[in-house]
Amino acid sequence: MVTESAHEFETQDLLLNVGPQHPSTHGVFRMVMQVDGEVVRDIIPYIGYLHRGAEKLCETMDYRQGIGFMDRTEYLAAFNAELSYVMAVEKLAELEVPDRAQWIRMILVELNRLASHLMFMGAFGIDVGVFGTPFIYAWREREAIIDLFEEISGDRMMYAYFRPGGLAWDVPTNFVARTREVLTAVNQGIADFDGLLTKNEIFVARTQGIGYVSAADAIDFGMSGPSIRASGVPLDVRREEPYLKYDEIKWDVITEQDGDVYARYLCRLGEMRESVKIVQQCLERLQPGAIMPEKMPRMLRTPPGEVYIRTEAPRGEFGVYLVSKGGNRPYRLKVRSACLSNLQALKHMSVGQYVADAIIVLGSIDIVLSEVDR
Amino acid sequence: MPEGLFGLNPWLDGLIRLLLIVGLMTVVAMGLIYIERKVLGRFHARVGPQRTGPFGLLQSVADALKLIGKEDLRPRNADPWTFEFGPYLVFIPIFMGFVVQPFMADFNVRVLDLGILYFVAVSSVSIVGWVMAGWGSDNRYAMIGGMRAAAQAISYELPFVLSLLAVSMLSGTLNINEIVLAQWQVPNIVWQPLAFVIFFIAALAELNRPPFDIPVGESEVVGGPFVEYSGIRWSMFFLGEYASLFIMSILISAVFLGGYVWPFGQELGIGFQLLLTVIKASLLIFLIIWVRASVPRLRIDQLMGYAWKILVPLALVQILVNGFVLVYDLPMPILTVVGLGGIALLSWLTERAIRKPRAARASAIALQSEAAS
Amino acid sequence: MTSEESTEATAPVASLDGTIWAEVDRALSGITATAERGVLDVIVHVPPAEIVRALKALKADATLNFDYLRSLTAVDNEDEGIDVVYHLYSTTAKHNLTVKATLPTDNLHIDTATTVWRAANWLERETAEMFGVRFDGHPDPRTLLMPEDMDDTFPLRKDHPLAEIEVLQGEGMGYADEEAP
Amino acid sequence: MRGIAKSMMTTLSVFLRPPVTRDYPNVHKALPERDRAFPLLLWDQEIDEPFCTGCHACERACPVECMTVLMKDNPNHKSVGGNSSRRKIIDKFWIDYARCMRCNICVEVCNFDAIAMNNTWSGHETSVHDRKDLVMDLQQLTTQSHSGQIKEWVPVLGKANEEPTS
Repeated sequence: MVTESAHEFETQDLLLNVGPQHPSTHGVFRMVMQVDGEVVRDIIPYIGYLHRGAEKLCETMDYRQGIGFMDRTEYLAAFNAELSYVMAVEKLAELEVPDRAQWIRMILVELNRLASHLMFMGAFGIDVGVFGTPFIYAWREREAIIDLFEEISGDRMMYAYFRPGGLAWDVPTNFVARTREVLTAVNQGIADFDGLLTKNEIFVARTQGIGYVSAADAIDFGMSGPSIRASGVPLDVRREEPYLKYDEIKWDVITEQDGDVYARYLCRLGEMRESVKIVQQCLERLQPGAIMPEKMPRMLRTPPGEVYIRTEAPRGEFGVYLVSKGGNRPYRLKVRSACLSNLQALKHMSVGQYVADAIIVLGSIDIVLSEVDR
Repeated sequence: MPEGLFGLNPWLDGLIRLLLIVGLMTVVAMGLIYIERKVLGRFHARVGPQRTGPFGLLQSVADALKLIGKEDLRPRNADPWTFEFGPYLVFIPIFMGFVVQPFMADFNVRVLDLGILYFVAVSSVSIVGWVMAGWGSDNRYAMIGGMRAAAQAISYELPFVLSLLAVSMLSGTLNINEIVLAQWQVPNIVWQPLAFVIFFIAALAELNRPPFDIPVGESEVVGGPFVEYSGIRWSMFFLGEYASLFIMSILISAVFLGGYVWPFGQELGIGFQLLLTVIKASLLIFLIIWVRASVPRLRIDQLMGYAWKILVPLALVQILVNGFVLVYDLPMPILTVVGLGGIALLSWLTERAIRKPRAARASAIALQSEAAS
Repeated sequence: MTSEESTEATAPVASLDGTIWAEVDRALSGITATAERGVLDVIVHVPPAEIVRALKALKADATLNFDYLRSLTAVDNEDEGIDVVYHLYSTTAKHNLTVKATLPTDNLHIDTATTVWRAANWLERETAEMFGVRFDGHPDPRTLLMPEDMDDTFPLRKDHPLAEIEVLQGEGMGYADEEAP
Repeated sequence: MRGIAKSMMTTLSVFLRPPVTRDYPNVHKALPERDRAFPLLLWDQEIDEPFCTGCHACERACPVECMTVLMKDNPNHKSVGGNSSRRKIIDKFWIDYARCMRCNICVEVCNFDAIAMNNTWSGHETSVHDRKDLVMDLQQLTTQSHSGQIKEWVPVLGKANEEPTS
């Protein structure tokens, strides 16, 4: 700390470049930290290393071709990203999605949320410094979920399975039984994480009280997802503007009051349990039926108009702003990335903390760089 | 040391033993690397190395060959002397610590009357090598890592030495062999459980093992002082780390677990004594790997605070209690009871430190508002 | 409302009854705002010169309380100018609003919204580099996703071409920068 | 310390469970039939020619433009004394696997069910030293189906299962 005696004993701050290739930046994020000893005085984030112009590319493609690009926008929760996109197209084209497709979408989206949160748990555990253990625990259960996705859609990450109007093809006939198996495995995984981290004194000491962001600040920064709910703001699009069938089943919005890194961890852990509950209820409600509307045009065209669709992706609000001027392709497609907004608050959260804390604050907002940079 | 091995000149004899031990140590360290990877693999629900040789047994050999074959790089701006000599200064003191390790009766390199003092003095030299490596690399991560290593080593030297002192009070000697022999009935861990726990924690810190691996913390300073090293110099750090792991577990088993005498007495043959030592050391190594697989890394302030605010006072209390018991000839079980009570206190203090969610620190808030304005 | 904006509203004008337009209209008294009904939210058109005043009024109004900036972006309408689009949300009253300001192509200046929400900071930087919209008074007007020196071309404008796809197959197979084998 | 003890018990319980990893290059996971690797052309075993008529539907629908298709008159057509009913047939076909994003659209738009995604491990283990080696020509694309190595899965688009889901 620089105090009044700074002039007598002059110290110089060190600029520490973290990333774009650093084990804890979760991809190609770069930040320049100005450190005074071990204390961070300033952070300058640099993003854009993974900018691929997905928005521009989607403007040149018809609605079906764009789905694949949405997968790549949010590769850890590709179903959630697809969902926003296809819902935006459906809204503009005024398509009614059959019930069965909606339930299946909901199951897949929640399973993907589980997979994504598991990934968070693993990567965050490594950031905090457990050698490899949480990562491999996360991978174990995520593998089960991804195997299920592979059996359904054929691909492990880039599903391209949701289509405007419903689903590309139906789920396999053993879908319900397989999903139950996966849920059992995931419950074990959640229990393992709970045992490994939640009560561990060192983990608690490392995560409590750092990276604090107040509810007012979180709203002002436009944070969303678990990052804002950990600050005590019950902002969850699933509850506030229910889409799919979220208003028909029982589930809770998990909030924590402390607004620190530990609260964000607990929030995600709680959400994983909620997701398991949601999937179980969806499985009970799943009925045979159509998965696409009766009359689907061969080439989907939308009337002119614009819509901003928001859904709750694992990292927060994933918004798709779709402007159509008629025709079979978007005129403008804007992806509202939750990570981008959450990442803006990084400087606010980490200044004044130790270097090691800045790393786990970055870990706690769970960025996916492909979503930040698009 | 009355008579040298094979009746040779004591110096020659010492040299032979030292060479034997250096050779042994290298093999042991390589074996430990394999074991750690294998055991850690099981903690991670995977299998560990398996593709080199049967069960991956040759993994360390493959690693060593790869490291020897690598180019020995030196950054252009690095200070040549500090950079090149850093690894030696890490490596040599660790091997020197080996001189007093008691594997079995009469078979260590030298039995020194001030064995513990020698060990503590020599092993703490290696920190100079860490700082040299950190400073000489001309890398900011390395420098932060080196500074962290120095701060950590200096802090944890205290509880480390104090808890050793508590044991030597009980045995009345600083000679490690005599400490071992004094435990032929009851190992020291029974009388000094608190000292054992403190020593174990401090040893983890001395070894830079998790949760005290902040100098190398991969997720923050990406290897700390080692970040610019490659090839053979890097492998020296690595070898040194595992050699010291082995030495430290031998020391703990000798000082606290009765070394080669307990529970079968010292009449056992040399082979059995060695086996006993190795088993005890292996259990300790397993424990250390187990801890590594389970705990996150501490932060620098927490790490320092833990040493100075919790471990050092408790170690001093242990010494005080030992003094009382020895001076007034009180019954020994008092020590056990006090020690267990001390462990409970240690546990309670550790939990108390985190019981309530702490608000963000005032300094952090001040900086936040400064940055916002 | 300028004449440019009225031509743009091609969607059938639905009734604004039952929406929050009445409240918004009251909050925006003194600002010439017009509304249309979007697919989900009400879309309010505000002249660019008054945008910050309007956004501040929307945020400060007790019943509306638009305290959350969901998204800030722009749409290039080619000759009709560039729309800067703000998607607002109220975390207390739970309602949405889309605010649009149309900038003429020859004057792409608008005041920054960072004084209203800090969330606008990066979003404006992105919009600025992608569309060439200048946000006057922005505290940190660097590029966000693009390279630092790329300030003369704006990738998301409609006149910005896509990169050529390199041909790796067919008779003239080879990379773009290589000669065919 | 109790929390750390709990953590250690958790890791110990994992230590005692069997490992979950596979010895990958030796043991391959069984792939589901829907697995999507890279597109392949299918072979009409009855007439002994590819199903593909070179109609360019997949080429036009491909979002990443990874395909190049050239058609020719079928030398085996009935009108010239052959036994095939295909008037036109594929002449040359390239798919750049390095560019393909495995979106399945080519399979969906194909009117002849002539293209399918590779659902065997051969489609996943495609590493080569040069990017150019990932451009597959007609011969490479049809070999697998010709020799009967794949059992392709062509999705039934937008139709519900006939069997109930359990």
